[in-house]
Amino acid sequence: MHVPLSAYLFLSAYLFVLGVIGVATRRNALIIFMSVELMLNAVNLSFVAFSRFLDSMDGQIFVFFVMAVATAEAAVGLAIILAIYRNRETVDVAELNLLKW
Amino acid sequence: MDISLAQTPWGAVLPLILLGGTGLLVLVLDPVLSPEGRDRLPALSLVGVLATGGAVLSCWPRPQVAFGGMLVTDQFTASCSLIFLLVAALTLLISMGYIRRTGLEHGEYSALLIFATLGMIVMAGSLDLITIFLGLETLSISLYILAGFLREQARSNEAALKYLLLGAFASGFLLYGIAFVYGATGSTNLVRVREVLALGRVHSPLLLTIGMGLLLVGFAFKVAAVPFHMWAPDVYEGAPTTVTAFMIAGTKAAAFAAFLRLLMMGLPALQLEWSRVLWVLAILSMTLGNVVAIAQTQIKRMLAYSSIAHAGYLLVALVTGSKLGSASILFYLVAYTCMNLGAFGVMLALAKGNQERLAIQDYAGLGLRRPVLGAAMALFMFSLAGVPPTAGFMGKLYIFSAAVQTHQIALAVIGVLNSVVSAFYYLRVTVLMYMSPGAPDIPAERTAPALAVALALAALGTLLLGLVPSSFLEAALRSVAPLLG
Amino acid sequence: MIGLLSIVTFLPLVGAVLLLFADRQNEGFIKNGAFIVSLATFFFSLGIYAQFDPAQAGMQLVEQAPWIAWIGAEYHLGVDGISLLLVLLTTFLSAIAILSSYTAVTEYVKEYMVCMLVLETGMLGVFLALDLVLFYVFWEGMLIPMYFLIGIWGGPRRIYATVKFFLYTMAGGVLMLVGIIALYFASGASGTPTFNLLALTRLSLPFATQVWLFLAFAVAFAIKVPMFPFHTWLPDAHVEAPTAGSVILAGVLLKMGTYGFLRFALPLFPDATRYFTPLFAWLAIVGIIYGALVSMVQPDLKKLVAYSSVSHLGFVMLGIFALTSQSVQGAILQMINHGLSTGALFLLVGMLYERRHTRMIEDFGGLARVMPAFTVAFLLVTLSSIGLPGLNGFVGEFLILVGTFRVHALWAVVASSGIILAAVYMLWMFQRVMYGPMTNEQNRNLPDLTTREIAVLVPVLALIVWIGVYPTPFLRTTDASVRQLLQRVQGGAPSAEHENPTGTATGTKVADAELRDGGLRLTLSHSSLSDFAAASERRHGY
Amino acid sequence: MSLAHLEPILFAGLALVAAISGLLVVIQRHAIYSALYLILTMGSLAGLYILLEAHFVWAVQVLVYAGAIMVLFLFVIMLLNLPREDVPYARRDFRRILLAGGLASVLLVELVLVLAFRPHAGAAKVLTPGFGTTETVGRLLFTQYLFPFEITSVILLIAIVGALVLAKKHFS
Amino acid sequence: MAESNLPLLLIPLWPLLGFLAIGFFGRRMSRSAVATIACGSVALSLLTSLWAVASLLGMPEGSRRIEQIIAPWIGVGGFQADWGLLLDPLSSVMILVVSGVGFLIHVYSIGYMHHDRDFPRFFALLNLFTFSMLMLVLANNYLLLYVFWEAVGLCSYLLIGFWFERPSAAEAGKKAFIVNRVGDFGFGLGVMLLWTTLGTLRYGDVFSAAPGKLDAGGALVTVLTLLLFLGATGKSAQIPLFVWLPDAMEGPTPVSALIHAATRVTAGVYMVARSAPLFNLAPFSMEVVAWIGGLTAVFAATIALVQTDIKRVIAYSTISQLGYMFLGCGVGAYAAAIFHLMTHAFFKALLFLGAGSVIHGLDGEQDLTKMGGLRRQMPITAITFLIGALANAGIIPLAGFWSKDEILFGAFASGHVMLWVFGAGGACLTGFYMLRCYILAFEGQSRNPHAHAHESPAVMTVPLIILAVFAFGVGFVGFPPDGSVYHHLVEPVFAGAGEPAAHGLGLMVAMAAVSLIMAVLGIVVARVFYLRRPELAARLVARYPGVYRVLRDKYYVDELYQHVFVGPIYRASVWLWRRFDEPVVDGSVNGIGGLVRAGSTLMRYLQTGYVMNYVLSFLIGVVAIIGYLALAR
Repeated sequence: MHVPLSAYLFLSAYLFVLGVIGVATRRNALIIFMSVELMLNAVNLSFVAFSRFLDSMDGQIFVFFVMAVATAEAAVGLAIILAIYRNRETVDVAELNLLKW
Repeated sequence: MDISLAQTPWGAVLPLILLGGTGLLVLVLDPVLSPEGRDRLPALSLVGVLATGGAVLSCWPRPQVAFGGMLVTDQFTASCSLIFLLVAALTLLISMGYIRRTGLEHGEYSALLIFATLGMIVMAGSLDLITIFLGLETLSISLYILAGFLREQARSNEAALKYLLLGAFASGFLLYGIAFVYGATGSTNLVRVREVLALGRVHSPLLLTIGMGLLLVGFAFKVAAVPFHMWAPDVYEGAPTTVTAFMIAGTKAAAFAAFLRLLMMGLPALQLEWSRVLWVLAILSMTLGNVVAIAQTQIKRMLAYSSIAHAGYLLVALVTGSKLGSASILFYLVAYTCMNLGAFGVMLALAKGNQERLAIQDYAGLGLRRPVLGAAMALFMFSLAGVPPTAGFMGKLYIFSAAVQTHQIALAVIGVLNSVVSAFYYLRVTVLMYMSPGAPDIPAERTAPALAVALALAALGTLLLGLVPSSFLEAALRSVAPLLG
Repeated sequence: MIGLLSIVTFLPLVGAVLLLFADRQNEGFIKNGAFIVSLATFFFSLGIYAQFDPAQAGMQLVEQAPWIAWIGAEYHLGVDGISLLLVLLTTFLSAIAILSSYTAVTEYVKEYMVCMLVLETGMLGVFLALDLVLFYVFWEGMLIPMYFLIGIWGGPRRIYATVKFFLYTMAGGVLMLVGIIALYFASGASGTPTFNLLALTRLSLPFATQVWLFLAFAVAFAIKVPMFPFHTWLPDAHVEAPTAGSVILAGVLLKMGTYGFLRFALPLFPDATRYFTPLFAWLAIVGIIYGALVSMVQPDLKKLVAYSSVSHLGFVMLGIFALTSQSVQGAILQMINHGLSTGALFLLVGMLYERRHTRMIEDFGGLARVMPAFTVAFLLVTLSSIGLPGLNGFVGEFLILVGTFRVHALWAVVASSGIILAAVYMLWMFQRVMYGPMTNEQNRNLPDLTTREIAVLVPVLALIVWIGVYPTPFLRTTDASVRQLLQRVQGGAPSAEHENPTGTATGTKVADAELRDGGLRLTLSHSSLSDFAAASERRHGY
Repeated sequence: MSLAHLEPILFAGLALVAAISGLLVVIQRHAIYSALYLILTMGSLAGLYILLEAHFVWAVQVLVYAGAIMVLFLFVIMLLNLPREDVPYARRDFRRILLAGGLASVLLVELVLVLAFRPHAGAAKVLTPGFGTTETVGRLLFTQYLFPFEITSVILLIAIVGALVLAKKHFS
Repeated sequence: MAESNLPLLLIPLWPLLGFLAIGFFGRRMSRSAVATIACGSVALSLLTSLWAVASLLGMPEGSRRIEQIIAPWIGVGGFQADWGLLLDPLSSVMILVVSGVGFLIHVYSIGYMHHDRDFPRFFALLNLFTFSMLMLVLANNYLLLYVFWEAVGLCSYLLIGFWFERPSAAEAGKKAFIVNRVGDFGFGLGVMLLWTTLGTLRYGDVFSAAPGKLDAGGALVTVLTLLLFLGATGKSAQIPLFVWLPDAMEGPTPVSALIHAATRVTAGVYMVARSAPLFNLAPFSMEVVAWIGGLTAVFAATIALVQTDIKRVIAYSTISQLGYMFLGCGVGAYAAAIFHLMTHAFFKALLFLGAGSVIHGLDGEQDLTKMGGLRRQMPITAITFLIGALANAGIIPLAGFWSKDEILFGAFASGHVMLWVFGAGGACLTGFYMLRCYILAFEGQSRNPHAHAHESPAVMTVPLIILAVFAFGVGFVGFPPDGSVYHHLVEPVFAGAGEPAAHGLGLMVAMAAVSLIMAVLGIVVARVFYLRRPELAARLVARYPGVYRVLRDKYYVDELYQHVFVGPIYRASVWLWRRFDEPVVDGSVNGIGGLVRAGSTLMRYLQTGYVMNYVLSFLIGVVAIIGYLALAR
C-alpha cells in the first residue's frame, strides 16, 4: 500500500500556507524569514513528490537548486538583518517604516 | 562520466563568460588596487559590458540551443541581452560619480551590477524554468544587496529588507508554480510543456492552470504589477539612486523577457486564462500607479509609482499575446530604459555633495538655470508621459496598436486615459523646472563627463526612437519571431 | 529633393535649432533672427499658393516617403483647398506674433523664440500631414511649445492654465489615437491596413464602426475647437498666455480642431457625420449663443475675447455640419477671419497690457482721446469680429448662415441671433474701453501705437478689409476641395448638392418646395407662420 | 523496499511531526524556538524524502538545510540576542492577522481543492533504476544541468560578496 | 440692361476718396482743406448724379435702367453676389436726395463744427456715410444692399458717438447699432430665404423670378417680406425698433439732419419700395407694413407733443413721418411714399439744421423751455424753421402737403379708411407739435437769462435758405399726381404694383382739404396753448398727469425693453457665467481632476510602509487569481 501523491501534496500545501501565515502575521524579521524557508521546504516536498510519482529526476535536481538559492538568500538576508539591527536595534518590521506613502 | 569541455558550445556562452569574467576580474582587482585604481573599476566594468555587447552581436544572431534547452541564443535573447547591457552600461555611466561621492565599494558594486545583468541575460535566454528561476535569483539577490548597499543608511537597510522579505516570499510562490507546472506536465522545459499541452498529455489541466497562475504572481511581483507592487515604491525610494535606476529599467526588462518566454513559448495554449488575469493586473497597475504618483513629493518615489504604471502598459502588450504586442514590449523597454535612466541621470547630475535632490520641489527653476539639463529632463518627462515626438509616444503607439489589433479596446482606452493622468505629474516636474521661481542653490558646476555621456545617449535614444522608430521596430519584430515558433 | 511643403514645415524648426546656438545675451539678434525665419517661412508658403491649382480638388505638392515601414506609417504631406489657407494663416500669424513680442518678452528671449518657431512647425505639420500617425505626432507634439509659452511667459495663473490646456487637449487627443489605431485595423479588413488618409477616405466602413470612430475623433477636435461644453480651458489659457501665445492660440490652434473635422472626421466617417449632424449643429448653436452671453459679462478683456471665440467657432462648426458648399466654404473662410480678427484683438489687448499692465475693462475708458491710431485699429477689428459687412467676418458668417439656411432654416435663425449678441458684447466692450470720459488718470498719458506696432497691425487690418471686399481669391482656392469633400460626405450622390437651389426645379413653384439635401429637408408650408419654425425637420437617410 | 508496507504509518508520523512543528515555527514567541522547530520540520521532511526515494535530497536536506542554514539562523539569533516577544501576536495587529489568516485559509482551501481534483490518482510509477541516488544526481548536474549549476555558483558567489559587504561594520 | 458709358461707380467714389484722404491725412491738413475736400467730393458726387440722372432721362421710358457689374464679390457654389450698381428712377431719386441734401449739410457743418477739435474725423465720417448711403441705393442686389445697410449703420454709430467722451453719446451709438442689428437679423434671414427660394439676389432676377416661383399670398413670400420689413423697422425706426432714434440725437446736429432725418433712416422705406414686386405678392405683409406705419405715425406724434428737447421733438416727428412713408408703401402707394421721402428729406433736414442753428446760437442749449423769442436774434433761422415746420405739418403749398396728402389719399383709396383716420389724426398732431416747437423756440419772451443768442454765420444760413426753398417748392414736382415730372419718372418702377386707380379729382380735393384742416387745427391749438394762453397747457397737464407722464416718458418703451430684454439677458449671462460655466462646466472638468487627486491622496496611504500590509495585498492578489483560475477552469 502506497501513500498517494495527494497526501504529500496536501501536506506540502499545508506547510506552504503555514509559511504564508507566518510571513503575513509575524513582526520579527527573523521569524518571517524562517516562514519563507518553511514555504520553500513545502515547495521542495512537492517537487520531490512529483518527482517520485513521475519517475523524473528533474524535480530532485530542482530541489537541489532551490536549496542552493535558499542558502544564498539566507546568507544575504541575515546579513541585511544584521545591518539593520546595527542601525536601528530592532528587527521588528512594524518599526521599519521610514519608507511609506 | 562524459563530461568534456570540448562539447561546450563556446560560441553560445562566450558573452556570458565575458560578462561573468568581468565581474570576477573586478572582484579580484578590487582589494589589490590603489584607491585611484579602484575608481576606474566601473570603467573597466563598462568595457566588459561593451565587450559583452560586441560578443552578443557577433555570436548570438545564429540561433542555437545549448545545454539541452537551458540556454537559447536566438534573436530574442540577443535583443533582450542588448537591452540589459544598455541598462547596465548606462547605469555604470551614471554611477561613476555617484559611488565616488557616496564612498561605496567600487569593486563589489560594479561586480554585483554585472552579475545582476548576467542574471537577466540568463532569464531571457533560457527555455527552462529552472534556469529562468536561477537567473531571476541571480538578479534578485544582487539587487537585494545593492538596495542595501548604503548600509549605514536606515532607508537603504529598510529597502533591502523589504525587498528581500517580499522577494523571497514571491519566489516561494513562483517556485510553487513551477512545481505545479512540473507536476502537471512532467517537465520544466518550456518547449516540452508546450508540446505536452499541444498533444493534450497534461496530467492535470487544472494543476497546470494554477501553476501558471502562481508563475504569473511571481513575475507580476518582479514587474511590480498591482497588487504585487507594494514593495516597489519603498525599495525604489530607499535604494541608492543609481541602483533604483537600474532596478526600474532592468528588473522590468528581465521580468518581461521571461514573461514573454514563458507565456508566448511555453503557455500559448492557455492564453485565454493568462490574458484575462493580466488584463486585470494591467488595468490595476496603470491606474493605481498613475493615480498615486500624483500625490508624491519625492521624485524617486514618483518615478517608482510611474514604473508601476509603465509595467501596466507593458502588461497591456502582453495581454494581446500577439507578435506586435511582443515586439512593442521590446521597443517599449528600450524607450523606457532611455527615458528612465535619463531622468535618474539628471537627478544625479543635480546632487550636491551627498545631498541628493529628491523632493520634486527641488527642481524649481532648474530648467532655465541649467538649460541643457532642464531640457533633457523635460524631454524625459514628456517621453514618459507619452507625448510625441518622443520614444515614449512611439512605444505607447505600438502597445495600444497591439491592443486594438486584438480587440482589447477597453484596455487601450483605459491605457490612453491613464497616460493623460500620468501627464499631470510628469508635467509637474516641468512646471517646477520652468515656471516656478528658482531655488537658489542649484549647483552651476559642469556635469561629470560620464554622466553627460549617459544623458546624451539617453536623450538621443529618446528622440531617435520617437522620430525614426522604424528600424528599431523592425528589429523588435525580428526578435520576437522565435517566440511565436 | 526636399519638397516645398517640407521646407515650409521645417524651416522654422531649423531656425529654432540654429537659434539654440545663439548667444543668449544678444537679444536683438535672436529676435530679428526669429522674425526673419518666420518671414521667410511666410514667403515660402506664398510659394505654395503660387503653385497651387485651385481647379484641382485633390492633394497637391504631395510628398511621400516611408517612415515606419512595418505599420505603413509614412512621411506624407500634401495641401489642398481646405488646408492651403490655414497654412498661409499660420505662417502669416506666426510672423506677426513674433514681431509683436519684441518688447513684450523680456525674459528668456531665446527660449521664447525657439518655442514660437517650434510651435510653428508643429502647426504647419498638423495642417499638411496626410498620414494619421504623422498628423498625430504633430497634433500632440505642438502642445509642448504651447505649454511652455503659456507656462513660462504667461500671467499669474499660468501654471493652472497651461496644465489644464495640456491635459484637456491631451485627453481628447489620446482618445483620437485609439480611434486612429482602430481605423487602421478597420481598414485592414479590406486590404492592407494603412494610415494613409487618402486611402482611408475611400473606405466604406460599417456604420457602427464609423459611429465609434467618429466620436473618438470628434471629441479630440471638439475640445480643440473648442465646442461647448468642452470650452473651459480656453478662457484660462487665453487669459494667462502671453500676447503672442494668445494670438497663435486663437488664430491657429483652435482652427486645428475645425480643420480636423473637415480633414478627418467628415470624410473618414461620412455616414456617422450625417448621423451626428444634428447633435453637433445644435452644440455649435448653443456655443454661439452661450459664448456670446458669457462673453458679454466678462470683466477681463482677454476672457471676453476668449468667450467670443467660443461663439465664433460655433459658427464655423455650424457651417461645417450644415454640409453645403456655401456653409463649408464659409466656415473655412471664417476660420481665417477669426484667426485674423481675434488674433488682432489679442494683439491690441496685448499692446494695452504692455502699457497699463491690466486687462480689466474697468481700468480703461476714454482711450480714444489719447490713442487715436489705436482706436481706429481696435474699431476695425471689433467691427470685423462682429461681422460687419465689408469686412472679412461678414463674408464668412453670411456664407455659413446662408448655406445653413438652405438645409435647416431653424438652425440659421437661431444662430443668427448670435450676430446680434456679438454686436452687444463687442460694442459694449469697445464703449467701455475706448469711449466715455477718461476716468483713470493712469490712462491720461498712454502713448499711441509705435511704428513697430503699426507694422504688426497693418498687414492684419489690410487682410481684414481685403477679405471683406474681395474674398474671391480666398474662396476660389477652397471651392473644388470642398465640393469633393461634400460629395464624399453625402454618400457619393453629387445630385444631393445642387448648386443652385432652384436650378433643378425651374418653373415649379417653390412655395411648398422641399429642399432636399442628402437626408435633410426643409419644408415651408402655406398654412401658418408657426409652421415655419416647426417645419424644419430632419430625416435620416439610412 | 522493506519499508513499503510501513510507508503509510511512517508518512503519517512524519507528516504529523512536520505539521505540528511547522505550526509551532509560526507561533513561537522567541525566534530561537522557531528556529528549533523549523529544524524539526526540516528533519521530518527529510524523512519523507526517504519515503519518496530521494536519497540525495535527503542527505542535502539534513546537511545543508537543517545543518548549515539553520545553524546560520541560530547563530544570528544568538548574535542579536533578541528579547522574547511578550506575545507572538500583538493586539494591535489583530485585525490584520485575522485578515491574513482568512486569506491564507482561503488559499489553503483553493490549493486543496485544486490538488484534490487532480484526475489521475497518482499511483507511483515503477522507478527507473538509480532513481534518486547521488550518482544519478551528480551525473545530471554535470551534463544536462551544467549550465544552471554554473549559475548557482555565481549565485553563491554573489551571496558571499553580499554578506561581506552588508555585514561589514564600517565603510572602508 | 442698358449699355451706358457713364461709370456709376464715380458717384459713390468721390466721397470714398474724400473719406480716405481725410481719414488718413486729415489730421495733418488745415481745416479749410478738410472742408474743401469733404464738401467738394460730395459736390462732385452731386454733379455726377445729376449727369447720371440726366442720361437716364435721356433713355426711352420703360427701359430706364443702367446696371453695371464692377467686380465679382462672393461666389460659392450657386451663391453669387457681385459688386454691381443699378441706376433706375427709384435710385436716381435717392442719389439726388442723398448727394443734394448731403452737400448742403456738409457745407452747413463747416460752420457748425468749426470749433470742434475732431473736425477732420467728423468730415471723414460724413464722407464715409455719404459713400455708404450712395452705395446702398445704387446696389444691384440684396446682399450689397445689406452690406451698405450695415455700413450706414456703422457710420451712424460712429457719428452718434462722435462726442464719445459723453457717456450718453457712446451709449446712444451702441444702442442704435444694436437695435439695428435686431432688424438686420430679420433682413439677413430674409436675404437668405430669398436666395434659398429664388437662387439669386440680383434685383432684376429676383423680381422677374418671384411671380413665377412664389405663390402670391403664400406663406413663403409672406415670411420673406416680413423678414425684410423687420430690417426696415430697425433702420427706419418703426415700432417696435424705433427706440434708438431719439437717443441718436446725441450726435452733432448735422448728423441728425443728414443721417437721422434725411437719408439713412429712409433706407428702410427705400428697401420696401425696392422690394415692391415681392411685397405686392404678399398682401398680408402689406397690411402689416401699412399698420405698423400708421401706428408709428400716430404713436410717435403723440410723444412729440410733450417733449421739451428741440431735437427730440424733431426726432419723434421723423419717426412719425417715416411711419407715413411706410403707410404709403403698405397701401401700395410706393411712389407717394418715395415722394414723401424726398420732400421729407428737405424739410426735415431744414428743421434739424435750423434746430442746429439755434443750438449753435445758444451755445449748446437744446431745451425748448429755456428758449423763446429767438426770432429777433435769429431771423433767418426763424423764418426757415417756420417754413420747415409748416412743410412738415403739411400746409399747402409747401412740400409736405403734396406728398403726405398723396399717401393719405392712397390709404383711403385703397380702402384703408381706418389708416386714413390715423393719418389724418396724425396730421393734426403734427401741426400741433411743430408749431409748439416753433413757438417755444422763436416766439414769446426769452426764458433763458444767460443766452446771448446770435444768428449763425452764412456758411450755415445759406444752406438753410436753400433747403427752405426746396422745402417750399419741391412738392410741385409731384403735382398733379397723375401727370407730374416725378410720377412720370418713378411710376414705371412700381408698374403693376396696383397703384390705386384715380378716383377723380373731387375726392382728391376733399381728402386734401380734410387733412389740411386737421393740420391747421393742430396749428391753431398750438398757437392758443403756447402763445395766447400758455396756462391752458399747464392746466391740461394738471388735469391728466398720467397721460402727460406716459407721453413724456415715451410710453415707457425703453423701460419695457430694459426690463424684458436687456436686464434679463444680462442677468442670465451673469448667471450662466457665475453659476453655470464656472461651477458646472468648468467645475466638472476640474472636478475630474480633483477626484483623481483626491483618489491619489487617499490611495497613497494604502502604502503604509508595513511589510505585513504589503504581504496582505499580495495575498489578496494570489487568492483572487487562484480563485478565478480555479473557477474559470
